[in-house]
Amino acid sequence: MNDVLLVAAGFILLTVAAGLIRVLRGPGDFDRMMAVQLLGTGGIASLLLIASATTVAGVEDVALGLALLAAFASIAFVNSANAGDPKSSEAEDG
Amino acid sequence: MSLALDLFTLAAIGAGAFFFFAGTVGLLRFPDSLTRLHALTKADNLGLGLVVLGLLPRSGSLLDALRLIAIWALVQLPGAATAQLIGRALSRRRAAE
Amino acid sequence: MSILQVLDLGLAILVLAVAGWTIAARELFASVVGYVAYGLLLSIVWIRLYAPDVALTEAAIGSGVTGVLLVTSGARLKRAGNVEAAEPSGPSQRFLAAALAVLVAAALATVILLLPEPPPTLAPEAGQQLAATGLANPVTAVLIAYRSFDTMLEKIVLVLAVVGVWSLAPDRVWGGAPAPLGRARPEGPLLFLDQALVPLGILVGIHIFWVGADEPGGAFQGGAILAAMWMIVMISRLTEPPRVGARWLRLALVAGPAVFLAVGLAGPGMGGSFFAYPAGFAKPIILFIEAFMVLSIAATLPMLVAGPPRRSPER
Amino acid sequence: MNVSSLAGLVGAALVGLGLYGLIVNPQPLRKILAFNLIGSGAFLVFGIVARRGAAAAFPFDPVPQAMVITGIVVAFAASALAVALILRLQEETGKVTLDPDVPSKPPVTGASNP
Repeated sequence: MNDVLLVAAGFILLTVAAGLIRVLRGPGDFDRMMAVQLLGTGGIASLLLIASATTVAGVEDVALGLALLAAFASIAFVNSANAGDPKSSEAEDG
Repeated sequence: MSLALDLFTLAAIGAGAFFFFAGTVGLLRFPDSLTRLHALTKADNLGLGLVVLGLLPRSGSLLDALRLIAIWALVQLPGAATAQLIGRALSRRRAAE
Repeated sequence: MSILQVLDLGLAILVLAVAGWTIAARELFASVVGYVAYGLLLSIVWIRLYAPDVALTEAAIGSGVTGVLLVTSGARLKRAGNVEAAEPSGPSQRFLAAALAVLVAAALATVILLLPEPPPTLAPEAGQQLAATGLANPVTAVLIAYRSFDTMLEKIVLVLAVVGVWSLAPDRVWGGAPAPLGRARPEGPLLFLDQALVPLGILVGIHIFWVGADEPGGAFQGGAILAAMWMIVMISRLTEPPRVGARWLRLALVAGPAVFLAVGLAGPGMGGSFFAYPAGFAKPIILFIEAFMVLSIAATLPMLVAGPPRRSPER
Repeated sequence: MNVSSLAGLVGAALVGLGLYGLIVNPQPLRKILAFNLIGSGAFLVFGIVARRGAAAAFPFDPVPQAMVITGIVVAFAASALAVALILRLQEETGKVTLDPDVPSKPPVTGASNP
C-alpha cells in the first residue's frame, strides 16, 4: 500500500513539474504563475502522500503552512505581474 | 472492511492523480491564458480534494482528518481569489487591445 | 532500486533543473517564479531528510518572503525606469566562471562523499536533557535552550538589518512610512482574501508557534506566517506600512531579543548561570520568550520587505 | 546511493550553480537570487550532516537543523539589506552597478539628499 502511495506521489510531482515547461515558455507572467500555482497544489498533495507512506511526524502542519505561503506568493505575484494594463500599474509616490 | 477502505483510498488517489495530469495537459496544450486558467482551477480543486479524500481513512484520529480537510479548504480560498484576479487582469488587457 | 529511491532521484533532478532555470532565465520575474517553485521542491527534499521544521522555514522565509522581496523590488526598479546595468559577461569570462563553479562544486562533493564514518552527532546529548526543558521537539529545545545565546544574537541581527535598511532613507523622510506594497486600486478578490484567508492564517500561525514545543513548528515559522498575513493586508491596501517612527512598531521589533536577553540576564538569579532556566519552569519560560519572538518576527519581515521610509512623516 | 549523499551532492551542485550565476549575471537582483541558491545548497549540506547524525531515537541530529533555521532567517535579512542598497544606489546614480565604466546619470527621483 505504501508503495502505491509513493508511486502516486511521484506521478503527481512529475506531472505538475512537467507543467513548469509553462514557466520556460511563458509567454506572459500569468502563464508562469499558473504553472507555479499548480506545482504548489501538487506539491502539497505529494507531500501528504509521502508523509503518509514514510510516517514523518507533523507533516500536516507543514502542509498547512505551505498552503498559506503558496497563496501569499501568488498574491504578491499577481500584484506585481505585468498584465499589460497601464492603468493598474501604479505610479509610486516617492 | 480494511480492504474496502484500501480500495476507496486507491480509487480516490488515482482519480486525484488523473485530475493533476489533466490539469497539466490543459496548462501545456490549451491555446490561451484564459483556457489554461480553466484547466488549472479544476486540477487545483479536484486533484488535491480527491487525494485528501483518499488519505482520510489512513489518518489516525478525527483531529488529523479535520486537519487534512482544513489543508484542502485553505488551498481553495486563495486559489479561487487568484484565479479571479488573473482572469480580471487578462480580460482588462483583452479590452485594452 | 526501490520506488523511494526513484522518487528521490527524480526530486533531485527536478530541484537542479529548476535551480538552473532561475540562473538561466532572461527576465527577473520569470527567474523569481522559478525560485519560488524551487523553494517548494526543496521543502519536499527537507521532508525526505526528516527535517519538517526546516521544510517549513525554507518554504516560509527562504522561498516565500524572499521571492516576494525580489518581485516587489524588481517592480520598484522597473518603475524608476531606464536602469543601466553592467554589460553581460563575455564568453571567456563565462568559461572561467563555469570552471570555478565546477571546481568548487566538485570539492564540496568530494568532502560530502568522504564524510567521517561513524558520523559525529550531538543527538544523544540533546536527547538527554530534553526532559528537563519540558519540550518534545528537540529542534525547538536546541534553539531556545541549548543554543539560546546564538538564537538571541540572531534576533539582534534581524533588528540590525532593519536599522540598516531604514538608515538608507533620505533625511527629510526620516520617521515617515515606507512606500506602499500594493497597487493603487484595491480589488474585490483581494478584499475577500483579507476577510476569509487572513483570520484563518493568523490562527494557523499561532497554532504552528504553539505546537512547536512538541511537534514541528515554532517561533520562526509561526512568525513568518503571521508576517505573510500582514503583508497580504498591505498588498490589498486595507492598511499601509506603518511610520518607522511609531512607538508600537519599534517596541514590537525589539520585544523578542529584549525579552530573551532579560530572561538570560535573570538566569544567574533563578537557575544559577547566564541563560539557565530554573528547573520545573523551563517550558513556560521558553514559551514566554517564544511568544515575543513571534511578535518581533511578524513585525520585522514585512518591514524588511517594505524597505526604507519614503514618505515624510508630516503627510 | 542513499538519500543523504544524494541530497548532499545536490547541495554541492546548487553551490556551483549559484556561484556561476553570481559571477556571470549582470543584474544585481539576479545576483542576490544566485547568492540565495548558494545559501540553500550549503543548508542542504548541513541537512545531510543532521540526517547522518541520527541517534538516540531521533531520526536526525537537531543541532545542525537548528543552525539551518537561524541561517535561513539571517540569509533573508542579508538579502533585504542588499536589495535596499541596490534601490538606493539606483536612486542616487541611475545605475545598478558599481562598474565605473557605466556612466552615472542624475537622480531619477527627487528623493535624494541635496
